[in-house]
Amino acid sequence: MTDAHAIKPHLSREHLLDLLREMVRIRRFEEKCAELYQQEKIRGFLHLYIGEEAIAVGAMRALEPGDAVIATYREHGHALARGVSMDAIMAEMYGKIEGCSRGRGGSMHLFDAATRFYGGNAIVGGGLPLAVGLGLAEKMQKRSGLAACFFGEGAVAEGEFHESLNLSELWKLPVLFVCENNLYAMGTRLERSESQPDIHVKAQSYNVPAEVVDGMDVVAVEAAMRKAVAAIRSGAGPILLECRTYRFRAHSMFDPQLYREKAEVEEWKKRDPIDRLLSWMRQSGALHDADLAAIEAAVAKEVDRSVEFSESGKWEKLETLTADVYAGEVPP
Amino acid sequence: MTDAHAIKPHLSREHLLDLLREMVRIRRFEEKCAELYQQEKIRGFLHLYIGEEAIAVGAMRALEPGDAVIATYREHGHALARGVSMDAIMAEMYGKIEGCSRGRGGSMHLFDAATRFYGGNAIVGGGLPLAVGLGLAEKMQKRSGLAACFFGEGAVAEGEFHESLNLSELWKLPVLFVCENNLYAMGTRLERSESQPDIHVKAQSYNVPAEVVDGMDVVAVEAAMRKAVAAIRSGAGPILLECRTYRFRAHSMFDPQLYREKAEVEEWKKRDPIDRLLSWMRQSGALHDADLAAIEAAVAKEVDRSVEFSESGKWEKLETLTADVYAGEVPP
Amino acid sequence: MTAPPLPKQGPEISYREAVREAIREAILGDPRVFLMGEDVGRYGGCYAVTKGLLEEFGPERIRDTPLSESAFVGAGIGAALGGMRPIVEVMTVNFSLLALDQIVNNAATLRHMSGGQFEVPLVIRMATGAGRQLAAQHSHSLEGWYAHIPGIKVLAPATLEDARFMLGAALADPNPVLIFEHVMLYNMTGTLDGAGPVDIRSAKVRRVGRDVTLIAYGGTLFKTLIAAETLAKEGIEAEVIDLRVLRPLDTGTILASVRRTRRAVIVDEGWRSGSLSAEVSARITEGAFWDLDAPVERVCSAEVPIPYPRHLEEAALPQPPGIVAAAKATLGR
Amino acid sequence: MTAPPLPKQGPEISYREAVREAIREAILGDPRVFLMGEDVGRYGGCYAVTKGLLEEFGPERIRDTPLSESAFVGAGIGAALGGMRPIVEVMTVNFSLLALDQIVNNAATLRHMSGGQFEVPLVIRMATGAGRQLAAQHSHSLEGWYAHIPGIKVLAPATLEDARFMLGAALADPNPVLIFEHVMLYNMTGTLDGAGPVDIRSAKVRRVGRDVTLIAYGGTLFKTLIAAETLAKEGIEAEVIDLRVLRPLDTGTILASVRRTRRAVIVDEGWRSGSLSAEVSARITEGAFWDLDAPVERVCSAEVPIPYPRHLEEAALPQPPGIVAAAKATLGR
Ligand SMILES: Cc1ncc(C[n+]2csc(CCOP(=O)(O)OP(=O)(O)O)c2C)c(N)n1
Ligand SMILES: Cc1ncc(C[n+]2csc(CCOP(=O)(O)OP(=O)(O)O)c2C)c(N)n1
Ligand SMILES: [Mg+2]
Ligand SMILES: [Mg+2]
Repeated sequence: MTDAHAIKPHLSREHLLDLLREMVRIRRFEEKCAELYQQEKIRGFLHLYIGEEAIAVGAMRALEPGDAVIATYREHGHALARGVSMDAIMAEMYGKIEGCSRGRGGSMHLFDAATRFYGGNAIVGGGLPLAVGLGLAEKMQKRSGLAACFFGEGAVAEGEFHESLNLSELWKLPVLFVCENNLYAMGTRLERSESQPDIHVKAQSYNVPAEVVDGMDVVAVEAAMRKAVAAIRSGAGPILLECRTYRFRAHSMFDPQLYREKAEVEEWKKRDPIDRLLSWMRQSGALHDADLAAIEAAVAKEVDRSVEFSESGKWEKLETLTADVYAGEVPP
Repeated sequence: MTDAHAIKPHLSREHLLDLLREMVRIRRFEEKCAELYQQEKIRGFLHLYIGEEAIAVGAMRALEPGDAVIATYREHGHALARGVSMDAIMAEMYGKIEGCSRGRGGSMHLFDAATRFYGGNAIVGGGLPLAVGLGLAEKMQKRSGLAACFFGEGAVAEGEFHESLNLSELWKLPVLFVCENNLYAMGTRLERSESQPDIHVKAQSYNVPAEVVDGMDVVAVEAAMRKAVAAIRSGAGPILLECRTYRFRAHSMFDPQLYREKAEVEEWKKRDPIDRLLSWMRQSGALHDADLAAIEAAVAKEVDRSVEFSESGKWEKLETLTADVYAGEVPP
Repeated sequence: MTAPPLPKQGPEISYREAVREAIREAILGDPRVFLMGEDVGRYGGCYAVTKGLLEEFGPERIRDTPLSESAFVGAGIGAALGGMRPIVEVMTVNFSLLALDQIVNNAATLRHMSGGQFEVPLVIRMATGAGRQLAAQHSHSLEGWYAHIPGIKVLAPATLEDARFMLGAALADPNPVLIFEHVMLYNMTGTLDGAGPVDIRSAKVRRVGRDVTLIAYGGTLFKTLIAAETLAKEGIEAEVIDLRVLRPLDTGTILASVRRTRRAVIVDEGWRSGSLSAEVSARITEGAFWDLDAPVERVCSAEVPIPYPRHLEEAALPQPPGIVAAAKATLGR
Repeated sequence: MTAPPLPKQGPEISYREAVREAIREAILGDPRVFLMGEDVGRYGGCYAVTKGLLEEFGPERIRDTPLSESAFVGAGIGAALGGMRPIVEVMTVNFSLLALDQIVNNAATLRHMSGGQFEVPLVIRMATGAGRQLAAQHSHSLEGWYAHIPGIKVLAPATLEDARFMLGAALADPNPVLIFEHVMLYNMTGTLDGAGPVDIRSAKVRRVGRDVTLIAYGGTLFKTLIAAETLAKEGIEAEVIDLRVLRPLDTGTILASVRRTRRAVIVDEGWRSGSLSAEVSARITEGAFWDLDAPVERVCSAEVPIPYPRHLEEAALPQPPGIVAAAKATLGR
């Protein structure tokens, strides 16, 4: 595991507050989403990231605007941390045209060209080849960007993981593979999906450097990411980061969680990444008395505003049902 | 590399002669096939195994009749060594109903139920999942058989390799994965297809034991196979053997071999598995003066007979074109 | 959604439970049968179909697989070759693309290509279809593609009876059989009184009528029956055919009906161009051209990756009003 | 095989060379264009299409990939998203099944699903079809499947001119475009005098006739032209349409011809059930039913994994005599 205190990023008070704020934004946003799901404002599948926020937040802070980001169906946190506006994300969850994907994608398909956020992919493992290609485009166009690709440990069993790591190392492409190992793929625990459960070990099969990170420690994640990003930008080729984490909520809103013990969930909740950062900031004096309340208040306002924004958003007209299937008019 | 002389199998004179005979059978059979291809008696794709005979021969000697075998489109040697009759194989190359697949498959699709020879698969990597399933069937039915699966090093880049090794180890299935690493996948050299060119290293990703074998040394292959087979039968789960070899001929009959130097081919020919066994037998006194000539004469006769057999074979009638697409009569 | 054609007696059972019972019966009845797929065990199945089966049958017979569609579908083929009778669950048709090579190039070819020496007595079940607002990557209806492949059979149970009994027939069949369960049917309830073993050869007339033949399957059957009721109120008696078996297609039942009604509408949730509806239309033209009083109509999905919002998803899929309109068009009304 | 409709002047060029020239022109003309695929470089391409290109353009522009269809097709999609104009070669359609998820779920959906923010200006080329005695796993004609997918365009160059110029049009198109090159066409030769840029919208009449419309594409076009000559000798003047573009289908050109000839035969190397021929047949029924004097006929492949022996392979595929017979059947002869 990376020692967060060894390779500390800029641990200014502002920076820590920023990390805290981002994690709180994701947490409160998703709590609101769960509520709105009960109210049937949000439909389809809804996969919450609660418990795993440190990864997206730590990771995005290490990226530049020119980098490309690819995530999965559990990507609200990534989109928020990357800078997609909460309004546009919430409107997307509502399916309104003000949404970041014009309402067509919903929770699993957030997209945003301005921040180079390439989704939002609902096929497990489906994003990895795209990331290889985005990295290839950076390299061939001699740009300094990289492609950061987030995926669960369940995706590691798919052939796409194997093919993508090999291809990206063969061509020394600027791709950062971030495995969010939350121990479960739906109801399947890591040991039942991987005969070698140490994900990072698999990088050896491709000569790809790899590291394990405590995914509940946002500072550790950011530090590991900065190191990896620097190496990739210097031309080292792809890197795999395995972030060990846990999802506090069900897989999706349909999951009765028969496959794990409540006690295990409670145990992991003790390592809540927000609490952890808070207590560390308190200890080190970086947190002032009013800070948390101020953040919570601002976030609550932002969340409320995003709901209002979405409520007053518009539905796409039926006439444009098939718009954008192609560029230009193409009859079926 | 396995030291052949450390774990020698029954190295009786009879046994060595048997190994020699099998390799010569494959060599002469395929030389005849190349000739028949020029004469347009054989059509489609024809992939010769010449140079790699030690692997199939060494491997099959370590298997039992109850084991299942899966190979690729480069499988004449495997079928012959497994005990499929040369007549039936040659008739298959001709496309006659006396062929081991009733003439429907040709060179790439040899099948034989009697010897549990499951093909003959023309999709690179396509046989690996089948082998996992055949191993599963052995285990679930509490039989003592295993599934031996042959594939090229090119197949290692396919997702099927990754998924199959993981699944078979997770379920501790009796599957022997034999990688025939002949350095090229068509015109693509190993270093351009694998970022980690040591194939056996990849087995670590799955906690699968692996070994490298000199695939030009039939005795070494047999020894390594026997060891692996014994371990698998004792319930150890799958094993990967990487056999280092070289194909002396073109990839198929259409290949001008622009991608490799003649000198490299000549270098490898010095390690011809037949010559190697011969000289070792000579040195150790296991080869009597008349042995080779006797074998060559018998093989020549067998090859000639297989050609006659095939020439006089029959074409499938057009009326049965769609027979066996389904069991029973099924309209389209 | 409820199942109109089934008599309302005996205990209520859902489509989901009917499939589960079918799996239980199969496992109890044949030691070679086992189930494998993603999250069929501990999770209880993505659509809760297999809930409780792991507890009842244990991990040998109910096998959770890793996310490796190609390997575990291929392993199902291999296990069938090796003497087992696997039921492979691919969570949804959307993910089956990852296993398509194994199905097309191995399952479908091995019997013929081996000269009849080998067989692949395998059943693959998968959920299909849209309607749950799951958007573009989770709403495919690709069973028509599978119906294109010689060597496999393709079933689409649209009733509780078929959900309950097609699996048994599929396992008894020595050919590889694919079963497509439409996601919107799992909650459908009704009773199974008098229901029993079914064939996997024939299409069935689910409603008798004389004015126009409506042909549907899977998730569109009940929409089509609803449309038929609407038509009846306007004095149009539609005959409704449930294809049930998508490969081989029971052309005889289709043609017999169309020759009587002289009009046909095909309802298919696949995207219109190149969907199974096209094959049915072509066969009607080939077999009953001289009996037709109007061109064959099709009601299919709009040619768009299925969008997330409910109103757009509904607009993209076949709906009763569209079926009614198409039926009327064949009657010049 | 030679290409009858092209004037025999200027230097002879093969279909293979025409495709190669198209690739060269594209790479020379746009720094964003590159080619990747299995053995396109050092080997020179499985069908020798790309021979010499690595030497000319170097390994940045001509990229040999490992055997990883899903990853390198997906990488093509990603590279297109990232601003490149990739030409991805999948060696043959048989192997494209391994990459189908990437094509269906990413290439085809991203523009729509992202609300029009992203586009995938990608070209995927692959060889298709049977005729070389390569047996069941190497003889598929699955372009009809691809023509089912909204969001992609599908081309089938059947002439030297289209082989030479469709690629340029495909690269200029901001949508993902798939190009299917039939394996039996690569050796076809002729001249390109007067040939120039082509559209990728329209079907083309390759032979004018008044008695029956024969509709073909790719590998069946020249068989169909041969059949038309035979028919001419018997006094039947067949019009031959080359679909060229399989998605979107140019229904207008088809219907205009059929309305004149009142009879249609579709020739498609796909297995009959569920092939593209069914869609064309359904559209003719929908658009020209009242003009038809006979049911639409189809000449397709037999529903069997293509067998290895020449006589069985020939029997399994559409051939001129079958086309002639079908055409006559529409004329009651
Ligand atoms: C190819 C594919 N197979 C199956 C599914 C269904 N599915 C959705 S999420 C999921 C679990 C993925 O687990 P993991 O990769 O660990 O990510 P996590 O959900 O834990 O973040 C499964 C099986 C899918 N979406 N895609
Ligand atoms: C999935 C797939 N992709 C591509 C091909 C075309 N192809 C046939 S053999 C071959 C090379 C395979 O190399 P390797 O696995 O090393 O086996 P070898 O031929 O060297 O024995 C290729 C690319 C194929 N048959 N299947
Ligand atoms: Mg997980
Ligand atoms: Mg090789």
